[in-house]
Amino acid sequence: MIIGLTHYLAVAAILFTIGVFGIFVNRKNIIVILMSIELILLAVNINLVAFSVYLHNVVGQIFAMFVLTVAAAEAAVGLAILVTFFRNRGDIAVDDVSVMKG
Amino acid sequence: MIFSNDLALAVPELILAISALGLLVFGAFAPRAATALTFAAIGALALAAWAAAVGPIGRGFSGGMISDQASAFAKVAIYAASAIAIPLGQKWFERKAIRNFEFPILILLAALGMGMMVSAGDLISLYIGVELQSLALYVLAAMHREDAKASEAGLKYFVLGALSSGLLLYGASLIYGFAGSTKFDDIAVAAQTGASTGVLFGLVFLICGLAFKVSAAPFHMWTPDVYEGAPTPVVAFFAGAPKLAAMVLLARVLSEGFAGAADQWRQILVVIALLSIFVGAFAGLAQKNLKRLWAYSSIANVGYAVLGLASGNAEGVQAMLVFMVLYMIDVTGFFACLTALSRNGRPMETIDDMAGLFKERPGIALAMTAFSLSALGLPPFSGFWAKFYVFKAAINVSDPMIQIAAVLGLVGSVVAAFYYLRLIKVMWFDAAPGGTDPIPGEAKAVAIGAALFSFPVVLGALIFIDPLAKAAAAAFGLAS
Amino acid sequence: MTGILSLITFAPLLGVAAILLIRAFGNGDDAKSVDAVKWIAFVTTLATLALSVLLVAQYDPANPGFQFVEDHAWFAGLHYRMGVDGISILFVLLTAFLLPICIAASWTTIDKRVPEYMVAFLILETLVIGVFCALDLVLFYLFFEFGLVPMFLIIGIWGGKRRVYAAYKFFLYTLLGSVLMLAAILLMIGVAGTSSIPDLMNYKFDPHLQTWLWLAFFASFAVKMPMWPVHTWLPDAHVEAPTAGSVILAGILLKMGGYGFLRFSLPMFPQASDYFTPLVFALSAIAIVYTSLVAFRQTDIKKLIAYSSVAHMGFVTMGIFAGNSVGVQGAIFQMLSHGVISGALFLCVGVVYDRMHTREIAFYGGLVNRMPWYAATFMLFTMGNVGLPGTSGFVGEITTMVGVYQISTWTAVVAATGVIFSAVYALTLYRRVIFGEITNPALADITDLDWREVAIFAPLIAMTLYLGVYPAAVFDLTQASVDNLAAVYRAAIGG
Amino acid sequence: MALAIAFYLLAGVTLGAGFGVVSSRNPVHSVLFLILSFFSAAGLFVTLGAEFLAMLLVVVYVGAVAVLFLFVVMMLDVDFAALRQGFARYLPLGGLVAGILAVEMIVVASTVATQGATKNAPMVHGDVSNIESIGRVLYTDYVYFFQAAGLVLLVAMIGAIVLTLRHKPGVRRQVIMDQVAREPKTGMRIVQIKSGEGIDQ
Amino acid sequence: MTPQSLITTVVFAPLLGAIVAGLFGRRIGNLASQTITTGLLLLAAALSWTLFSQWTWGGLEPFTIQLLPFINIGEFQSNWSIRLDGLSAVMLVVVTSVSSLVHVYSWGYMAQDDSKPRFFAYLSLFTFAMLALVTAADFMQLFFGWEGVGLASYLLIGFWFKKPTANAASIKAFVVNRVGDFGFALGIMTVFWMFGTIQFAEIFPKVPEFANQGWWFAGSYWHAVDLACALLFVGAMGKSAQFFLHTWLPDAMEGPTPVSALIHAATMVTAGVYMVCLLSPMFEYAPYTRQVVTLIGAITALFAATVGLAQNDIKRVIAYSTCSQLGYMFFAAGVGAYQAAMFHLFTHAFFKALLFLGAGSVIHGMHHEQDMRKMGGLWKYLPVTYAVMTIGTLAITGFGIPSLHLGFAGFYSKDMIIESAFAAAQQFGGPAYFAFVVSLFAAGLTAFYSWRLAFMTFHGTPKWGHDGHAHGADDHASSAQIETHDEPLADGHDDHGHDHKPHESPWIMLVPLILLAFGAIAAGYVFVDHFVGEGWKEFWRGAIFNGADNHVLEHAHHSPTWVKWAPLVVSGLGFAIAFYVYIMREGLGAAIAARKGPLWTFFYNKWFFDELYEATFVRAAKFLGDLFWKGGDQKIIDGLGPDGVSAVSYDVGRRAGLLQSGYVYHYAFVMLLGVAGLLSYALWAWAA
Repeated sequence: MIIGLTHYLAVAAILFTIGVFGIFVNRKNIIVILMSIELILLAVNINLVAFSVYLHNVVGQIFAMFVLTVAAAEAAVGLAILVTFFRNRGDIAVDDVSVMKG
Repeated sequence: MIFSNDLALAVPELILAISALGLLVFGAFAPRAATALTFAAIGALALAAWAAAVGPIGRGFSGGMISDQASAFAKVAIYAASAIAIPLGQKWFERKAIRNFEFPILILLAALGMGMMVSAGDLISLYIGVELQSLALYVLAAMHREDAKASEAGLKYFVLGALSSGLLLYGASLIYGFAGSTKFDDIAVAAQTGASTGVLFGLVFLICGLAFKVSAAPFHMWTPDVYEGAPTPVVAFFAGAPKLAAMVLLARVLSEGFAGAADQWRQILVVIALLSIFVGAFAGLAQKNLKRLWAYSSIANVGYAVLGLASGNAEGVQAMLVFMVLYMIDVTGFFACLTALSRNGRPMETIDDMAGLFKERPGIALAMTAFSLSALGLPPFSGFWAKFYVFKAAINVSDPMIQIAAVLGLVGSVVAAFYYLRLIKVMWFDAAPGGTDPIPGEAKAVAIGAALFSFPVVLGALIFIDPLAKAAAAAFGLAS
Repeated sequence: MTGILSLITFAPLLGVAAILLIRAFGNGDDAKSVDAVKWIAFVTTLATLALSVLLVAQYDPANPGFQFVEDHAWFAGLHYRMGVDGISILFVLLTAFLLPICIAASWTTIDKRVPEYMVAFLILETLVIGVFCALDLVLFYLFFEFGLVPMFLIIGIWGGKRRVYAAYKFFLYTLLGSVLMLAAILLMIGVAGTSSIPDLMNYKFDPHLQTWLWLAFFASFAVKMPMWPVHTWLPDAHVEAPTAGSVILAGILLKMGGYGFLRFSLPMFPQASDYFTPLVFALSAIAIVYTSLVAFRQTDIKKLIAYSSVAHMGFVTMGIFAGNSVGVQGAIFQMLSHGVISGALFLCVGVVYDRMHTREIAFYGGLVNRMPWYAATFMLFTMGNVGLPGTSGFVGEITTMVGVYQISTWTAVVAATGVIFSAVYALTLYRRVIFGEITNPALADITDLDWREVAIFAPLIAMTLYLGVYPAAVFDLTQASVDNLAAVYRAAIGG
Repeated sequence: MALAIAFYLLAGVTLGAGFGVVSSRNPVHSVLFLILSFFSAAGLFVTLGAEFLAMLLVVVYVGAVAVLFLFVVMMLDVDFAALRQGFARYLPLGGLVAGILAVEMIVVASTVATQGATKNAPMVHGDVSNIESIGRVLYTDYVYFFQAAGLVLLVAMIGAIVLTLRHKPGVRRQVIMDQVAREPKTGMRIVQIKSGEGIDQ
Repeated sequence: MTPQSLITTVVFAPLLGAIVAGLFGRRIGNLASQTITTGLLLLAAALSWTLFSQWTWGGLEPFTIQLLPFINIGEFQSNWSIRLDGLSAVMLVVVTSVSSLVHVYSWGYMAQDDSKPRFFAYLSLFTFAMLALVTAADFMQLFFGWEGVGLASYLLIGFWFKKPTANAASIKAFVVNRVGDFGFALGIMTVFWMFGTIQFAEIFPKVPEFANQGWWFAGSYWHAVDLACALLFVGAMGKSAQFFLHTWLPDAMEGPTPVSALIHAATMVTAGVYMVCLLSPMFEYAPYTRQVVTLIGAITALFAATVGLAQNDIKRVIAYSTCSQLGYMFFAAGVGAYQAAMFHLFTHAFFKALLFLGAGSVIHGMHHEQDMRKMGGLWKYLPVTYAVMTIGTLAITGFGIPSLHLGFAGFYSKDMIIESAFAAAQQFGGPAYFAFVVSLFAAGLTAFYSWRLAFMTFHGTPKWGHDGHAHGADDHASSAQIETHDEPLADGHDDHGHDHKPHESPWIMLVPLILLAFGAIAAGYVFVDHFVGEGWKEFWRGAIFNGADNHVLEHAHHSPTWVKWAPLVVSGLGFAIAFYVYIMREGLGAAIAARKGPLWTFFYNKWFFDELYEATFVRAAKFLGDLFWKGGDQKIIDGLGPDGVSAVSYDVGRRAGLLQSGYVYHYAFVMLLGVAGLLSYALWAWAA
């Protein structure tokens, strides 16, 4: 049994889906949503690395590195915003994030 | 390639980066010298715009950066819009007694990110540009941190923005994998001889991700909430320039990377455009808050721009460029008006607040009327010319789908007309309750300036914009 | 004389500038500056009228082409291109003729926001004249479309009770029509590669494409005319608009539709026009009968006149699409005549409305006892509306019917019944308002026309009778251009 | 074969942990699942031969990001009990859409065998290690991105500070600008003290 | 003065008068207005007679003056012009004479009215329009005059604008005329497209070419000339109050009596006859249409006569009599005896104007009582009126001795018509035969109702003064009739002054009566030769065209003796019955009326035409108007159109707003849906 590129892509696809799924199915906690985003980025990274290896092309890995970097930055900003939000509301339930609608 | 040549291409970016860093240090040590900071930041943007306008043309950093007429055109517009946003926001925050010298710096960095976007020649620079810009904007949206609405807006913007980045990235990874490269040129080679399903699939993801940035339906949901919650001058900023940047980026990806697959991506764009136009038109009907209203309006307008792009030829790209530039001025002006208006200290944000504005503040009311009519697309205002370009491009593509879409789009604009009219009606017909506060000078200047631009200056300005946009569009290399 | 068209078109804007200066430097709403504003507006419109008369005097009726052409390149292949021919010059004159009357008619009746009102009217004049002079499609559209805004404001600010509804309805209805036209315009520019109207007249569009283009233009002009069944905005708009607004609306704005048919539909899409002629005839015929019957049952004077306008516009569309010289000239004449007569009728309504502030027919009765001159004036215009020979209304109706007869006798027959219906509703209205004893005590002290009103009506009366007795004055002007149009059209459709 | 077993094991753990992230009711558990997921993904990278990335993942994600998450979760005083309901309500529809998405993505991914870019000529030679090949291009061809990524981090830093830094009232802070700008006039007060009276405040 | 300037003066003098009196009447006063208008009319009449005598005896040749272009589009050329030929010469005389006499008469009749300038202005305006009509050289000017007289008629019927019935009657007159004009206008269009011109002089020579051609009209194929003539005849029917379009004429009696005399007896209503005669070159080639004309004319003659039998309003009786006589003229024209029609038109103008003005004198003398049942025995009080009315009655009944060729005016013209009908019946049969029978029968009826009028008014026991105003409602079939009795004049007369004795009218009213009486006596005798006798060809000089096989007029002169005597006999019979019923057995008439037999009811209610029209056309118009307005416009067009669309749009907008729930996970879900949807769409679209 040979583990080919497709396998990795499939894993990434499923992980991606789980991440997306996590965002909209989780109605209670924004932190988990942020984590889901991390999962999505992880899926992308798996994709990139897998392609990079199978293409014998290092660009994918470099791309993945940037993704990692940016993901870290994103997490920082996201958590900062979350903290601001928490300070204003005293809660981080997703259902509360609905002052503005319509 | 000599490295200094590369650097010569990146002069605008360098100017912005260095001045951002310098101002950061300066701001950290002299937090009260806000005015100086403001002027310095504006100066940096002006300098960068000048550098972009006169700078050399070419590709650098092994294809990661493209400097051409298109990027120059877009950069000048973006930097100008950013420069306008700085005093608008700075004064606003001052009035709110919030002192943060970081505002101009974040704007500078966002402008830098947008500049990267419009001159991206590689999926990586695309991604980094987008993120640089987005992160700055997330922060800006939440910057009024004592305000629950602002932080909620920031949070929503962030969560959904991150999701869209994920989509975009996933698309990028697929494109990379199936085309074998992240450079647009190489992708074009791979996509030329019948793009593979994988590449196109990746493209759809990519389009989805960028569609979020321009708030096109069905990735528009964040827009009304964020517009409502974010500080008004910040909205004035990110309703305009970032969308232009994202549109240019989209145009570049599509035309440089996927010119061969134009028939395929056109269909996706047409669907997005139509959805945006109709969502924007219909959902705006029931709005009471002007910022939300204008959010829907921007959704609809972005739909038009996307429709122009969907033409898939140089004319379409030109149309999109003209459209976005004109729209940017429009929307900036409108939010500048909103920034300026308050009644007894309370910001005027709902349509009802505008009652009888013409009596009390004729100048601002006239300006808002001009913006509304312009957004409605009524001649001779700039919005009409914007639509003129877009629909002319779209309707002359010999593809029934986009032609029908163009007609439907025009019909959609009639639906949207209702809410612009309602605003005008309230301002002109209704009785004024009185008590509007004095208009701050900088907002008034921006508002009046933009209004004058939307008409009558635009009639003359188009003589210059038209060839520039044409040259810019030609740089994308699509068939005319 | 090049440049005179631009001068005429933009002359009213000078008045606007002057008024704005007064606004800026005068002290607001005091009577003196309001008076000054009125006089500025009036003098401006009179000057425009003088220029238009000069224009007509300079016009060479033997030349069927465009005259006084101005042409400056603009951007994106567009041009600032102006010119008039025998078809448009009359509309320029009509506009310039009605505007001073409108200003004068608003002299005392408009008491709030006078400067804005006058500015709106002056801008409207510029736009309308621009519509008739523009020789570039986009320039035309520019003027055509922006005209909605001042009219929207005029109805919305100075209108009656349901003015907002009416203003919206007016705006959105017409906007919907004209965006479709915009689509067609853009397509034409793309296909033909030019936006010049004279060039497009010579461009032969593919017949299949013509069908679509024609329909799109039709959507716009049919609404503007208005044709049945897209006429329902008109009664509402008229009822709510201030008197002068109604005059402009009926007198000029409706004519833009007919002008559009003549300028675009017939010469540019002859095959499609021919193909759709039965449709237009059917709609026109329905409009004539249907709206006449509806007019008969109205209880509001203005609404009745508005419906009668729709019926009269039915004659216009019919005549235009007859596509022969008689029909087209008749249609043009009918438009002019209707401009004068229906404008005058709305002014007549305005006279009593100003005094009593109601337009209910039932409120009035027996006015002739107190207002003999008014009764006589109203009678004259009622007869004009009915199409009595000797008034201009007759010439228009009969010539359009004669023109149509050649193409479709059925349409002519149905249209001719309109002649009967118009007598029914117009005379019934007149009888109920003017004749009889004064039974309503509120009318006991109503006063007859004052000198200002007489002065307003005098030119309209003169015009109605002059055109009714000597329509040749108009036909001489239009003949060459219309003959040319009809000949080209006939040749294009091979008939 | 061993590779296959390793792949399936690691992939299973990654996905399982991923699911754990979104489904566990306690955010702390979610973070822990996230860390697990990262670890196993790093393992997957290793099976692919991308050692450097695997290391980076562990260092950056587990070391920084996940800890940051954990920190925030702990810091914010969230009432976990209230966050427990309502998970399943949107599951069917959401699951359906997500399922469709996943299937589509996998189907497309599987086309890689027939039309992917694997045909492209290899760019990096086998005798260069993963880390070296990255290093060779990162600071040359990709220096622009590298610098830009730095700016992204800068933005994140500024953002985090702008949003969360609070100046507690009453705390005197050092204002360097003021210190530098100090002049004799402002810094000194010359007081003439009459003998016997002292300094009044 | 040249004939050209003479005729120009004739045409424009009344217009001048109308303008002066109309615009400046209040400024210059009643007397000045009256003097100017009447003076100008008298001048016009004098000049007309000059012209007429030049025409009849001076050998004046026909000519046309072109004044000004009217409508000039390509071939559709119309000019303001004045045409003089035999027909217009006759009409000029008739119009100006009657008009000037009516002007004079009105000095007295309208003496107490408070808007005299207006009245005289209207009268003069009417005269101008009528002159424009008769001197038209093309269809457009003809139509101008045609509608112009309609306008004047409308204005004059509604002269007493305070009276609701007058207003209703005026509108009715205008609208019914418009129905006729509907056909007329279509006829003009047909003529134009058939012949390519609307100039009479150019059309007539072309008619023979089209004699056997067809024409598409309203989806059917017709005989060309027949179609054109039929449509034009519809116009004539309206203007001349022929059957189906007659309903306005009796109601038009709401106007002041001089108006009735001028417009609704002598001039305007004869315009239809004039037109048919003028267009004889066309009608001669329209055999079927002529049969229709004959039939309609005959039916009208009969119908109006029968209705006239039962009416009690003095003016209405005369009105129906007019209607009936017009029927005579039409069937005369229909059978081809245009000259006879014109001759009857000519003589009729005199005696009918006489009768009307006489009736006016009676009404005036009776303090505006018009109901004949409240009169009687007036001959003592109004001797002059009585005398002239008797002359008029004799004239209308056509009294004369055939063997001597001597009689009142009506004798010559009416007998000529009857004889022509007989001749035509001999020659063609069909409708002409019917017309002949009807003409004889109607002659009897004419005699009956005319004498009935005379007897009820002037003879018998006076019924005024003690009857009060106790009308039984059952006496009246329609409300219009009830109101007709109260002709309110704002002249200070006491409407209810029945204790006053009737009085003779002033001389200013009597002089015109006497002059007209001369006409009624002599017009026939003097002009019979010119119009229909030996000299007709010489007199008409081509103004009337007779087809090659049309010898009706010649044959008429050679009718059998019984035909020549029959009218007299029938009239005598009518007279005898009237004498029996209203003089010998006074009260019998009232008794018959009171019995309300079906025939009487039918006649009395004018064959129920008003009711029929009311139930069909008027109601249908109101119903459809409401339906289109409230159903079509408001419910369907607005409901489905702007209002509906805006409501739906707003609703959609509101719902779209609801989608915007504010929850991040909803937004994310929508995005996901978007991605999934677009991906699926892309897969589907690109696979295809």
